[in-house]
Amino acid sequence: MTVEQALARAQQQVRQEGAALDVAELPSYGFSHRSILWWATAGMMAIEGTVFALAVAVYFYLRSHSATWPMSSLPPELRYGTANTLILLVSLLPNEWAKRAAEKEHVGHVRMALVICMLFSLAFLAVRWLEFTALNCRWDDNAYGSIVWMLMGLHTTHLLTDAYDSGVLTTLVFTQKMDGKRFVDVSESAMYWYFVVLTWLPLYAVVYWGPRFV
Amino acid sequence: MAARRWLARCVAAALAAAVRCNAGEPALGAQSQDALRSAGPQASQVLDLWLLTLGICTAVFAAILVAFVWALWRAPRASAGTPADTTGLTQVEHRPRRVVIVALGASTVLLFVLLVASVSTDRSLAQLVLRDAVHIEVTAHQWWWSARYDNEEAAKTFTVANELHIPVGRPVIMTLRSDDVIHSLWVPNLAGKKDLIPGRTATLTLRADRPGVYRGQCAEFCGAQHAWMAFLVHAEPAAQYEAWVARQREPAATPVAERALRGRQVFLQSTCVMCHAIGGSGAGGQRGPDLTHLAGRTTLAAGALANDAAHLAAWITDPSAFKPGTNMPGHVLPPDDLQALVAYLGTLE
Amino acid sequence: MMRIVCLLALCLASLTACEREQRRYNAPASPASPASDAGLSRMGPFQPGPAASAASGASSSAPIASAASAPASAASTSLPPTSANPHEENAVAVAEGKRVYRWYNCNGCHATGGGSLGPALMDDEWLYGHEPQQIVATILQGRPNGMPAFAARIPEDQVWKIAAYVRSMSGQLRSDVAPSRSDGLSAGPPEQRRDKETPKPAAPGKDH
Amino acid sequence: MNTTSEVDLTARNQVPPSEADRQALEATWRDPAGLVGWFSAINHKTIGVRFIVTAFGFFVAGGLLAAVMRLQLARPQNTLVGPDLYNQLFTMHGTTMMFLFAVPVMQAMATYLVPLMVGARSIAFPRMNAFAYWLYLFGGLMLYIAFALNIGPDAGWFTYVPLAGPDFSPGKRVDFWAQLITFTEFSGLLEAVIVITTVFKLRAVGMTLNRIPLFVWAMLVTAFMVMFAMPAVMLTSTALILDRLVGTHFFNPAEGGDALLWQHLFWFFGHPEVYFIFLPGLGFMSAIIPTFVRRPIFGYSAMVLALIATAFLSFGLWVHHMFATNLPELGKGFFTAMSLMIAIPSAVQIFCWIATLWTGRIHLKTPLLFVLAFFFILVLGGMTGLMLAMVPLDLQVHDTYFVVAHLHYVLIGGAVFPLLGAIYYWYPKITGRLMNETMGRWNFWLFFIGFNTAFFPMHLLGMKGMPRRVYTYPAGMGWDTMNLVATVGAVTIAVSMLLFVINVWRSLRHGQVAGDNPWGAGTLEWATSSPPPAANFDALPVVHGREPLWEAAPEPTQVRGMATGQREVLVTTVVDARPDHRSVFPDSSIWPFISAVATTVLFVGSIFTPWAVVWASVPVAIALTVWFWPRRGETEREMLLEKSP
Repeated sequence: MTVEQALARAQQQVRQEGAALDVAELPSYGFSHRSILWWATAGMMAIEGTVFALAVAVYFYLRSHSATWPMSSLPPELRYGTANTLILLVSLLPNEWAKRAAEKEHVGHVRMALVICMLFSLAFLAVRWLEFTALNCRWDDNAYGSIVWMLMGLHTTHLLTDAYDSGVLTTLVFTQKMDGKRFVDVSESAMYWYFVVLTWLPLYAVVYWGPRFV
Repeated sequence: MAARRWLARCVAAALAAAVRCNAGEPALGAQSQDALRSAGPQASQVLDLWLLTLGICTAVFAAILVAFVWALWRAPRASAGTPADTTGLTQVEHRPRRVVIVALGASTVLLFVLLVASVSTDRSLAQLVLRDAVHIEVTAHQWWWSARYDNEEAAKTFTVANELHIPVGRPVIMTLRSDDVIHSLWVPNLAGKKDLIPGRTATLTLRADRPGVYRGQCAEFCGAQHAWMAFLVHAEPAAQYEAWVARQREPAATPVAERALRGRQVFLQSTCVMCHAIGGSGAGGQRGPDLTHLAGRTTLAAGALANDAAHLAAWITDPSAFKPGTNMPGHVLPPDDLQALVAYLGTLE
Repeated sequence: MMRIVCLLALCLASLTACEREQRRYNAPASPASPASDAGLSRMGPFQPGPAASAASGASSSAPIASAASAPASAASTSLPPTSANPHEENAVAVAEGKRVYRWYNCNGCHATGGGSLGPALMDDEWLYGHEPQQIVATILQGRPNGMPAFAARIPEDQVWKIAAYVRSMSGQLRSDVAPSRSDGLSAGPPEQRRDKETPKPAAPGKDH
Repeated sequence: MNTTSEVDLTARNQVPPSEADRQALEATWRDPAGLVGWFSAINHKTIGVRFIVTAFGFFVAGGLLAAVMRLQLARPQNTLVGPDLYNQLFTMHGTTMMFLFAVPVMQAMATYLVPLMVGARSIAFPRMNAFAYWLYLFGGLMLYIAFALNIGPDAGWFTYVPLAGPDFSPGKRVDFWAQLITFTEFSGLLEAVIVITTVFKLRAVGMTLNRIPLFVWAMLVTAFMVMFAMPAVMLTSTALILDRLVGTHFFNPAEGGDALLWQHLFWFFGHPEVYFIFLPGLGFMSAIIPTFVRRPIFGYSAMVLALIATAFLSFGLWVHHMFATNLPELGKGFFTAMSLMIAIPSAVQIFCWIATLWTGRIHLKTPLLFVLAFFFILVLGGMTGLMLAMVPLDLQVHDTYFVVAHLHYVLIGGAVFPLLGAIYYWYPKITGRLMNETMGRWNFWLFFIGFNTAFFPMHLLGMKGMPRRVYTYPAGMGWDTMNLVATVGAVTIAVSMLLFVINVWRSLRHGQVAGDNPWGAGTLEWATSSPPPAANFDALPVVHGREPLWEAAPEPTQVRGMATGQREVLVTTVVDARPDHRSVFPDSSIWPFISAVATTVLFVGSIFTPWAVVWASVPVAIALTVWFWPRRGETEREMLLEKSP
């Protein structure tokens, strides 16, 4: 059932009796933009998206002030970064599965999907560590190093928080009774995961290909 | 244009009155630091623009206040109990709507006038004629100014500190750099300000048409002594200026008086030479103001003190007493050494 | 109630003041110097009030004097090598040390601590001792093989500040006092991020 | 809230609400008692009041700092305070007023008022709201404790590098400033999300977008501005603290950094900030004027569009703070045009208010007085703003006392006067008692006269060459008299503020009892009792117009069937506010407070070592986890009311 259908149905569940509007029959939760949690997540995404955008702007601002770029080192090595990009993209599949299972309120699938997502997060955190070893610059070498480390640091923070947050959620769905609210949580956290992965793509392009082309 | 001039003149009159009625006219004699007393084309064009803007804004402001007060005065009084008139929710109020739209149109037009005035002034500021300009490289330091007068012949360049001399009627091109933090060079009587930013170079062009001593001051907060980072611009007739330039190009003369000679010794053997230079004496420190022609200046310590023996002695002994936080350390010299040193510095015309 | 607790915290806090942050704007000039008196007596119309100097001098010269005289005595009478340098607690003083280290061209020989003509200052080797007043003595009196004596050239208070900075180069100072990176070419990790070297005297006969 | 057996967890409210409903709702939504309870409070009214009081506390502190500065400048070459203290004073003053008063106090008012004005039981995410408050409080306390320890920031509230960089600001003063930014921005961003969600999803049934009170519109627009402006300053203050702490080179020209990068990022936030102080002020105007003119606002839609236009344009004029930094000609032209253009939406609102006054019947009380001062002060400030927008003029008056005058006319005229009006206006709703009218008028006239005495001469001071941020100035520059006058004005302001505090304090006990709707206003917050019950409304209202209390309402008038034994709220659709679903909100909890403490440890620790970010994130993670972990029986309790879509 789509959000629109659900909304339409909700309207029929409200009855007017004289001065009173009876809402007792309304559902006690809703998915997607019906739930207030969706709006919080969207707000956070807007804020963090702005941070990423500004950080990228800073990258190119500094680049425009420098004759050579990277200033005194080789560009970051491609292999780990590229590998991680692929891992993140593939992780969208179990993520999407978790989202749909949650909206179908299918506990078993939700649990399985979340476990797989956890495995993926372990994987990309490990590879991210390797990425840092292959950046070919230190943050205190020069402005180039500083901004590269800042971009990577920003995104890694999101990976960490998101991994931790889905870890907590996974333990929840295994240990706690699953009510509708919990399914909404799963679906929202899946939406946030999309954000974390999709913001990586421009960052990957900037950090790894910025010093090579453009 | 004519209208603008006329308007400018009326507002100028009004403003002049305002200026009179506030007490405490500058007691600095010739010195003045005042955007309302332009002494050159740059400043005076800005002043015209300001008077025009002031005129328009005052008119609009007055109009709004009148409408507002009138509205208050004519509207009937009510109380919390008065039933609210909600017709506005159901039907369009044509008359007020028309008035608002007209007022809005008028404001938009006036804003456009201001935009045009601003841009045109900006253009004419940029079009100052720069033929046979004086080139000065100004460098800002915490908390003083150094200036190098350029010349094709390296031998003819010279450096001064905290006091510039410029010829009346000749354009000046200042190349602006900073040695540490961001400063801003501002001589209100002559031109608007320009920031001196580390890692960047800026230029400021101006011309003085009236002779006089114009005070300038750092306008960007730059640390402990931001308040005492002033400098003087002496605008003087060509002949006088050339004479000054000739003097500046000379190295400092070795004094004849025995006491001054002793002072010279004190200077060269003490810590002074670590920071200060005196042309011809061998002292070449670059961290503090160049003292080659110190005695020719009217102020000490970037406009903080009058340049006389007493203040010089006091300054050398305990600069922090006058400019807390200054980079110049204090030197407690034996009294006669100090007096000798002051005497020597006094000879550096 | 919450607010009361915090107020108490504030009051307690205000009793202590942070030595690291002290800006000591009064030079070690003796207030009773004839020159400054002369200055005080004849002031023109637009000087910053001599009252200022008198007042501030009077109010805050006492602690300053002590702070300044401590190093002075330490230098003249050779105290045991444990004598401390009060500037090593004060970030502003160390920063000034770093500035004049550059201004007086110490980096001409010692570079930014790596050393070139002169020995390195950021390592654990100390030819003439790592104690503050040993370093001060080195600067004031000079050392064989090229280290000039600066006794007449650099005011003693600044020498003590330079000494404090020199020790920060090998991580001898607290990291919240030691300087951070300067606005210049990068010279490796900033002083406040360096690991503390444990000073050892140089191998006998070893020289630069 | 303790859920013992006698509470009927499935009971639903009736229309008209019965006494039983009232008691059940009160028991359900009340904040717990006792010391732990005090720290566990999450009701938006409790948090809102604490928020407002704290913000005014910082306002007084910042004002006292300003008073000391004015005394120092009262006469030339004064020696009351030296440069070191003076620089800390003006930095603390600016930082306090911008980050600890002006922005938070508006969000604080929203925290209290918005749910009442949109007819909701609670604000969205009440625990996050409490968390945001504690963060803000701890950030402010950190700054003032640092100041008391002589670690007060001294590089200006704008903290330009390189002066604020590692090379020229040794010690930790600037780091405390940078972390204060992290605190307040974090709190501000959370509040923005909370306000947006509340306005979009928790409005009363029938309150379509074109029926939202203008103050709520103003706060909504402000929240969106905060969301897109504050990240800039968070990013750049992080870059600053990294430069200072781990030696990055963002602002070091020698290694490819740039000093102007700071100014671009700071003002990309800093200019919108001026407007998210100013827009709520406009909201107060539009809330108070109709009530005292006894008619709805004229040109509602134009007002809303003007708010949105202002927000939009405010992102396009940050560079007019940087005209003196040698910009390309084209840039200057563009930013001048933008800066002049933003006057148009403000003009729209001013004209609409005048039209409202013109066609209304006036009930002249203190709140209206404060609001009307806007027409003198803010408009004058706007005019000087036009002058600053014009590059050639700006180059003369930039960084002089002219700018000091301008910004105080704009911020005090545009925000503080309306804010004080708002306090006089909503005080009876918050406390149940009216503030003293006579004292109010004294308060107003002293403030009005004192303000103009203090700040008008500064225009002339600037033109006559006096730069900002100087701890003293030479005699005989023609500045002495005007500075003295300004100081006298400042003292007058202090007196009027003292009156205000006394009035607030006395009226708590001796004020005349207000009743639900003392001013005969038309918006929802006046439909409930004063002070409002813990659940805001005994039965949620159904809205049929823009001024629900003024218009004759057809049926249905109220909502039936909301649970009274659990914290259930009605979620409605975004655009036309049709009922969508019921959602159970969390109980009071002390964990937001504990999480805020843990976060504070992290932020303050990271001033001294970057590793604090690692080890201190453990307690933060634990606290947040416990915060969100469902309590025993909580899920079961909620499932009693569960109904799938």
